[in-house]
Amino acid sequence: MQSTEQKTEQWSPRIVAFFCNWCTYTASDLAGVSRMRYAPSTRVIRVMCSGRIDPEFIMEAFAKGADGVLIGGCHPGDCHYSEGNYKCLRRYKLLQKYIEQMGIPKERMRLEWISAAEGKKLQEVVNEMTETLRILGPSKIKNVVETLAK
Amino acid sequence: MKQYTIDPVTRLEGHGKIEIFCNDDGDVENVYFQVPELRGFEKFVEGRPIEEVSQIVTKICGVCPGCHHMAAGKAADMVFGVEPTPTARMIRELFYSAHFVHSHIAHFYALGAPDFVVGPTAPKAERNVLGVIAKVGAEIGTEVLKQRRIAQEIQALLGGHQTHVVMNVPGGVRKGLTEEQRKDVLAKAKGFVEFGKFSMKIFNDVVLANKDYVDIIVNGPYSLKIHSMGLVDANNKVNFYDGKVRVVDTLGKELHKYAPADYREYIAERVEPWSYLKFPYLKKVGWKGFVEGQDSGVYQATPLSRLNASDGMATPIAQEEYERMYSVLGGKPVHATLAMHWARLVELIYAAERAVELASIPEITSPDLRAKIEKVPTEGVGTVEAQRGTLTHHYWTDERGLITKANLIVGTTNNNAPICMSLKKAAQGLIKKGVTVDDGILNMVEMAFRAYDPCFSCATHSLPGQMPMVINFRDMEGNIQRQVKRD
Amino acid sequence: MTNQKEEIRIGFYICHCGHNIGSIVDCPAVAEYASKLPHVVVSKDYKYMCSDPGQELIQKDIREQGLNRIVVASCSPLLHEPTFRGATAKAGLNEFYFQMVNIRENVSWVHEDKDLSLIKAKDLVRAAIHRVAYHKALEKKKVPVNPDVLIVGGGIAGISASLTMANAGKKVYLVEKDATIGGYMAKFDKTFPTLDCAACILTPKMSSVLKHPNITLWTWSEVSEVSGFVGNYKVKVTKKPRYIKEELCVGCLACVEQCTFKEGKFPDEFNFGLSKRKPVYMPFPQATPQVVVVDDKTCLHFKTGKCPQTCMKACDRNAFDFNQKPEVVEINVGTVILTTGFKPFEAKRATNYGYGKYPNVFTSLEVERLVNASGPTEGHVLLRDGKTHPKSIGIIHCVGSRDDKTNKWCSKVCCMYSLKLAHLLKEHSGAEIYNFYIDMRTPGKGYEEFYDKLLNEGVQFIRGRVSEVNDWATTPDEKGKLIIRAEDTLIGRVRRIPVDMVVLSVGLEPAEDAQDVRKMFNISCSNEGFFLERHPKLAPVSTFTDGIFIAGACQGPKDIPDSVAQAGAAAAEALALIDSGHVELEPNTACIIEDRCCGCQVCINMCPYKAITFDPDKKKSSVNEALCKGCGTCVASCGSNAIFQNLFEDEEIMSELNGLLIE
Amino acid sequence: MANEKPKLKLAVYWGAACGGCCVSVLDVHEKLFDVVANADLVFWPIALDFKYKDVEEMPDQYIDVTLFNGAIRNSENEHMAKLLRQKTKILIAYGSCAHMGGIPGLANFTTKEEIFKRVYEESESLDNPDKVRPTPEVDVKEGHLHIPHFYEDVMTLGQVVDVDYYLPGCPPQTERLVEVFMAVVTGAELPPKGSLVGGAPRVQCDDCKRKKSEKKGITRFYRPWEVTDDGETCLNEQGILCMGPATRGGCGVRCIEGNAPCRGCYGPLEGIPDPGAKMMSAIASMLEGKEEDEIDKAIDTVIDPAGTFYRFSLPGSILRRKQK
Repeated sequence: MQSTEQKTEQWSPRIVAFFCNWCTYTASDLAGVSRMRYAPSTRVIRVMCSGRIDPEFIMEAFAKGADGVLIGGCHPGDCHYSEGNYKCLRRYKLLQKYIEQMGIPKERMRLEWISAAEGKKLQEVVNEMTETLRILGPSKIKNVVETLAK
Repeated sequence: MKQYTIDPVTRLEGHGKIEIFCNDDGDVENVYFQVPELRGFEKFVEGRPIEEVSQIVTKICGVCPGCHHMAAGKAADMVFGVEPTPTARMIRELFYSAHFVHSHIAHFYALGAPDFVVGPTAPKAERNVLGVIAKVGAEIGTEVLKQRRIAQEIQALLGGHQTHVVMNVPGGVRKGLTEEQRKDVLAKAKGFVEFGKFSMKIFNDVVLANKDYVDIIVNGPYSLKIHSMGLVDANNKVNFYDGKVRVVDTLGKELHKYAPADYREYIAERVEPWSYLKFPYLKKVGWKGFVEGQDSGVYQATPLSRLNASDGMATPIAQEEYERMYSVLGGKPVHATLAMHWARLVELIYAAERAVELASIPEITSPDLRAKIEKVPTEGVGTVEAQRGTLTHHYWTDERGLITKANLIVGTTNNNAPICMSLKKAAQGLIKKGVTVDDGILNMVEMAFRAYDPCFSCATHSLPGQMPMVINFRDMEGNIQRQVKRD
Repeated sequence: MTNQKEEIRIGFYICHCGHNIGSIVDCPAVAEYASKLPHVVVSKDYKYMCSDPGQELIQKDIREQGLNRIVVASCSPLLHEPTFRGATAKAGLNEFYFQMVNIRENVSWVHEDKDLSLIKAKDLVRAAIHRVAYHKALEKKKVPVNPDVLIVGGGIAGISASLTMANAGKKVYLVEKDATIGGYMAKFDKTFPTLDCAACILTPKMSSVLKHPNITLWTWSEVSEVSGFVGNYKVKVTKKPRYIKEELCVGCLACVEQCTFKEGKFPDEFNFGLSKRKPVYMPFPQATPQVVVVDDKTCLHFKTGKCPQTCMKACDRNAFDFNQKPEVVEINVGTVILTTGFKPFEAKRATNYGYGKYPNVFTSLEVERLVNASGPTEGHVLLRDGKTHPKSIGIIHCVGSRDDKTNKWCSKVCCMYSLKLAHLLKEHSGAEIYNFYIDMRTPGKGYEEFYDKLLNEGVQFIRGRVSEVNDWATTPDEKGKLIIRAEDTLIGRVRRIPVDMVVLSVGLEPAEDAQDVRKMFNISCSNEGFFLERHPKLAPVSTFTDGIFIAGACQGPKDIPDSVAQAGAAAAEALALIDSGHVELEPNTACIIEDRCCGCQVCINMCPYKAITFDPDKKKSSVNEALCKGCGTCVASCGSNAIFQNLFEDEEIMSELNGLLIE
Repeated sequence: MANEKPKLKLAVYWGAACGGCCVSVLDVHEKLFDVVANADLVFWPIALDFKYKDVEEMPDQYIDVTLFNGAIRNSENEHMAKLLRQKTKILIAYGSCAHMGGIPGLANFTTKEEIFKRVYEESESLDNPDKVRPTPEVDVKEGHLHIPHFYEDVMTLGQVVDVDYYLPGCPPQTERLVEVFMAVVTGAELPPKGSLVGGAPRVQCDDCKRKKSEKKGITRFYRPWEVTDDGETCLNEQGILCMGPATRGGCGVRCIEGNAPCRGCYGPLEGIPDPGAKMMSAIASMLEGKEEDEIDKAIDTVIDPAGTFYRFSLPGSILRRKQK
C-alpha cells in the first residue's frame, strides 16, 4: 500500500466531497477497510444520491472557503436510483460552465463516478485532485465574497 | 473666490452637481456641471448575447428606456444584416411615438410650464404643477396624468412591459397587434393630437401672449450659438426612429449628413477629469473648448436642434407649428435655449400625428412579425432620436452573437458641453456684483439646464412639492461663509 | 429553522475503537474541542462506543443531562448508525436526533499524519454538531413483507436455497434460464475431496425441487423486469417457448427418436460440444424437469417450414405446440435470492496454450464429461479423434486465473478440481499425469489430505507457470506430441514435457449476464464483475438493496460446499426478514409543500419511481410517500424550494457544510 | 384614507439606478393625489429640490419610510445609504438593484480598471490621447472639484446597511408598491424585519397562462431566431430559456405576456440563498440525454449562464462577483 500522505508543513487544501451513499461513500469505506492511504484533504458530506446535490451547495462551499469540491456518484447505468447520476451530471455540466464564467478554475470542481468497489479509484482521485489544488494554491473566493458583504 | 455648490442638482434623472465659482467681486468666473456617476454598461454587456442586449440597456435609463431598447434593437438587426418586416417596423415606430408623447407631455407640464405659466420669479410654492393647475384649471393636472397614463398603456401593450420594454428581437418584434387593439390605439392617438394642440394653445396664451416671457426667451441670458444635430428622413423632415444624422452649423447651413453607422467619422468624445460623463464634439471641426460660435466643435442634440437641423415636420399640424415658431423667433436656426420648450411641443404634436398615421394602417395587424435570419452576426450600429438627443448604440459580436465590444453615445451626453456652457452663461448673466443671489435668480440659473430636459428629468417632474436649494458661499479653504437656502 | 422553542442540548461522543481510531486521532483533544462548540452539553471520549457500556453512556446522559441531540464520532454510519440510533431511541429520544461522524474509514484508517487527521476530525465533528441541531423527529415507515421468495438460477446454490425456503413453508419461485436445473454440478462426475458421485447427491435434490409443493419451478425462463422495493417486489418472468406443453410431456423421448434428423447433428451444450444432439432433445438423462425442448435455431420446421414434423406425430400425448410464444408471468415476492452462478474462462483467450489450435488441448470441463460414465465417451478418456487413448496427460493450472493478461484473481476451485481430475484421469486411462501449478492451494476440510493422496499416486507435479503449448518436435520421441514448456521453479530450469493430451484448468468468471442481472435488481458488482456483498465480513450474502440476497459463485469463485453454505445463509437472511413480518423504511422521503408549488412539473420526470403526480385541478404536484425511495433528485430540481427531503433538508446539508468550513 | 393621522414622511432615493423605480412610483398615475394626501415627500432628488444638506439636518428616524432604489456603486451611494438608514424608521430596498444588485451589478463580471479602460481609453469614439480619467479630487484653476469614488465592486443595499424590507422588481410593479404603501399608511401589521414584501408567495409559473406538461425533455435551447414561439406553450418546453420556474411572481408575468422569457428581476423565493443556482438546477433538470456529448451539446446552447441566471442578481448571489 503506497503512502501518499503529505507532510504537515505542506499546505493541505480543503476539499468538500459530496458522496452518494451507495457507491462513492461505500467506496470510501472500502478504501478505509483496505487501509489505502490518501491525502487528508477531503471532508465528506454524505447524500443518498448525487442527484440530490444542489448547485447552491457547491457555490456555498466555495464561498465559505473550500479549495475544491468533489462530487462522487455511481457509474452511469449503476445509479441505485437508476438515473440520479445523470441528473447530477447535467447540473454539473451547466454549473461547470457557470463556474468558469465566474473566473473559478474548473479544476476546483470535479465529478467522478466511483463505484462501491473502487476504493482504489477513490484514493487516486483524491490524491490527484489534492495535487492539482496544491498547484493552484489556496482559493481566494472566500475573501472576495467577504469583502462584498457586511 | 466664492464657490457655490448645488448638490445634488435636483429634478434630473441621474446624479448631477453644479459648482459655481465667483471672483471676489461676486462675478461668476466659471461653472462646472459634474456628473458623478458611471455604471459601465459598455463594459459589462461584453459576453452577453446580442439578442439580450436591447433588454439590458433599457436599464441605462428608466425614464427613456424605449429609446435604448430601439437603438440596441436596431443595432442587433444590423449585426445580423437583417431588416425588420414592414409590420415590425410600424409597430416599433408606433410604440416609439407613444414613448415621445408620454415623455414630452410630462416634461412640458411638470418642468417647462411652472417657469412660464406661473412665472420664473413667482413664489416657489406656486412654481410647480399645482401652480400650473391653479392658473389653467384643476382638470388639467388630472388630464396630464391621464394622457401620460394612456401613453404608458400603449407602451405596455406594444412593448410588453410599461417601463423596461421587451418587444424587439433581431429582425422584428415578439408580439403583434390585433384589430381591436389597433382601433383602440388609434382612438387614443387621436386623443394625443387633440391634447397636443391644446397644450400648444396654453403655450400661446400663457407664454407667447406675455411680452416679458418672449423677451426672456429671445434676449435673456439663455442663448447659445452652437451647431445643431438631428435625425432626418429622406426629405430632411424630422424623424425619431430612423434616418440620417444631419448637422447644421450656427448659421443653419448643412455641415454634415451621414448614415448613423458612420458616426465615428463625425463625432469624437473627450474626457474631463472632473466629470464621469464624456464630452462629445464634432470631430471634423475639433474640440475648441467650451466656446460658442461658428468655429466651435460643440453641438446640441435637443428638440430645438432637431428642428434646426431639419427642413420641417412630416405631419401637417406639426409643420404649421414648425413654421409659426421660426417666424415668431426670426427664422432658422434658433439659438434660444428656452425655445426648446416650444420645439418640444411641436414634436409632441408630430409624435401624436405620426401615431395616428401608423395606427390607421390596417397592415399593422399582420402576423408577419419577424424576418428570417441567415447571416452570421458581426457588427451593428443603431441610432434613434431620444427625447434628449441623438442616441447611438454600437456592438461588435463573435460568430455566436456574443458581444465582444460595445460603444454608446447617449442622448444627454451630446449636450454635456452645451449644458455646462448654458449654465455658465446664465449664471454670468444673473449672478453679478450687487445682485443678491436669491431663489428667483437661482431658479433662473436652473432654467438653463432644465430646458435641455436632461434625461435627468422627464416624467417625474409632475410631483408637487417644495423645491428648495442650498448654495454654499465658501472661502478659498472651502469653509462655508454664508449659505443661501430656498425653502 | 431549528425548533427554537426547545433549547438544543447536544451530547457528543468520540470512540477510540481501541487503537483503530485512537492511535491516529487524538480523541480526548477532539472531545475537548467539541465541548466548546455551540449547544454541546456533554462531550466525552470512550474506548468502544459501540459496546454496551458505550451505549449505556449515551443513554445515561440523555436521561440525566436532558440531551436532545446526539453525535457520535466513530466508524462508518453504514456499519453502526443503526446501533447508535437504537441507543438513542432506548433512552426515549427520537432516533433521528442522532448524527454520526465517520472518523475511522474516513480518517484514521486512511491517513498517517496525526496533525492533519486531528484537523480533519475536528472539521467533521463540527459539521455534524451544526447539522444535528436542525434534525427533526421522524418516524420510520413500516411496510409488510410478502412471504414469497424469488430465487434466480437453478444451480446447486439455487437448489439448496429453494429447498431451505420451501421447507420453511415459504412459497418459492425458482427461475432457471436453461431447460433443466442442476447447473455445472450436474456435469461433474465426482466431487472433491470425497470423490462421491455428483449425480448421486445432486439428482435427488433436483427431483425434490420439482416435487416440492411450495416450489414453482420455471425452467427455460428468465426474469425480464423487476420493480418495487424490499418486502414488495413486482417481478416479470418471461418463459421462452420450448414448443412443448410441459404439463403433457413425460420425457419418453419418442419424438427425439422420430426426428427427421436420424443422427444428432448439432453440438450438445451439456457435453460442451463433445457430442451431437438433434433439434429436439433432452439436455441430459436426469434433466429436471423431464421435458424435451425444441431448439428453433436448428429445427427444420422453423428454418425451412418444410419438415414432415415426425416428432410431433410420434408424440402420443400431443405435447407439441410449434406456435408457442414467449409468455410473461408477473409475480409478487418480498425477497429475492440471486444464485446465477459463473462462467468458465474461455480457454481460447490463453492463446499460448493452443486451445482450438491443437485438437488435443481440452478444458477441464470437457474432461469432466470425458471421465463421466454418462458422458459422450461413457467414461473412456479418448483424444478428439474419439479412439486414441492418451499415454501422457498434462494438466495446466491457473488458466485464466492469477494472470495479469486475463484475470488477476485466484479462482479458488481449480487446484482442487485439477487434483481430482488428475486422480480420475489416472484411474480411467492409466496415463502419465503431469500437474503444472504455480502454488498448490488446498485450504478446506480434507483438501490438503487429498493432495497428499495424489502425491502418493505417482502423479507428477511441476511447480511453474507453463509458458506455452506447441507441437514443434525437436526430438523423434516428441513427434506427434504436444510439448508443454514450463519453468520448473523447484529445480530452476525450463523443461519440455511432451504429452498426448493437455488439460487446461480454466478459472471462474462472472456469468455472461451478470451486468444485466445486476442492473435489473439494482445491486452492485465488484471490479471483477461478481456481485458485491453489503459487507465482506458482516453481511456476505446481503446486498446494498434491501431484500436482495446473493449466494454461490455469482458472488465470487466458490466450490460446492461453500455455495451450499452461502445458499443456506441467504435463505436464513430472507427468512429472518419474512418472519419479522414487516420492514422499516428510512424516512428520508421527499415531500412537496403545496403552498410553494407552482405546478411547473419539472420534478415529475425527475422521479424514477413515478412517485410524483400532478393534480391538474389544484395545479399542484405531490409525492406518494409509499413509492418515494428518498434519492432527493426532485428536491434539487425545484426552483421554488417547494420540495424537501427528510434527513437531507437544505438547511441540514447547508448547516453541515457551514459547520465544516467555518473555523 | 386616514387623513386624521399625521401624514407619513416618505423619501425616495437612488443609488446606481436608472430612474425606472422612480417612474414606477409615478405610475400610480391619477392615484398620485391619494398618495400625496397620505404622505409628505421629504426627499426625492429626481423630483424635488431637497438637497443632501437637508437630509443631514433631519433628526434620526425623522423619515417614516425610505424607498431606496439602485445599487451601491460609488462612495456617494454608500454615504447616502448610511445617512438615510440613520434618518429612517423603515428602510425599504426598492427594486432589483437595491435588492440584489440589478443590472448595474453585472459590472461584477469585470473590474473598475477594465471599465475605466473601456470607457475612457478604448472607446471607439473617444479622443483622449493623454488618457485623462475622471478623478475624485481635481484642482481646476478656479478651485477644487470633487466627484465620488467609483468602487471596485457593486453591492446590494443590504450589503452596506440594515434593510427592513425588500420590494423586488425591475422596476417593482406599481400595484405592489401601492399595496405596501397602503399597508404602512393604514398601520396594518407588517411582516418581520428583513422580509420581502410586494411579491407573490410562488414563482412565475403559478401566474403564467402558458401550457405546461410534465414531459419537458429538452434536448437543446434556442436563440430567438432559431425558433418560433407558438405563443401558448411553456417557453422552456419550447426550448426558450425562461427564468420563470425559479423567479418570484408579483410582476403579473409582464415579460412573458409580451412573449419574452422571464429574466428573474423579482429574484428567488424565501429561503433560497442564491438566485441563479435553483434556476440552473431546474433548467438542467429539464434536459434529457445521457451520453456526455449529448449533454455537452445541450449545455452548449445555454450560451451565457452566468449573465442569464444572474441577470439581476450577481452582487446578491453567493459568489458575488467574478474572481479577479
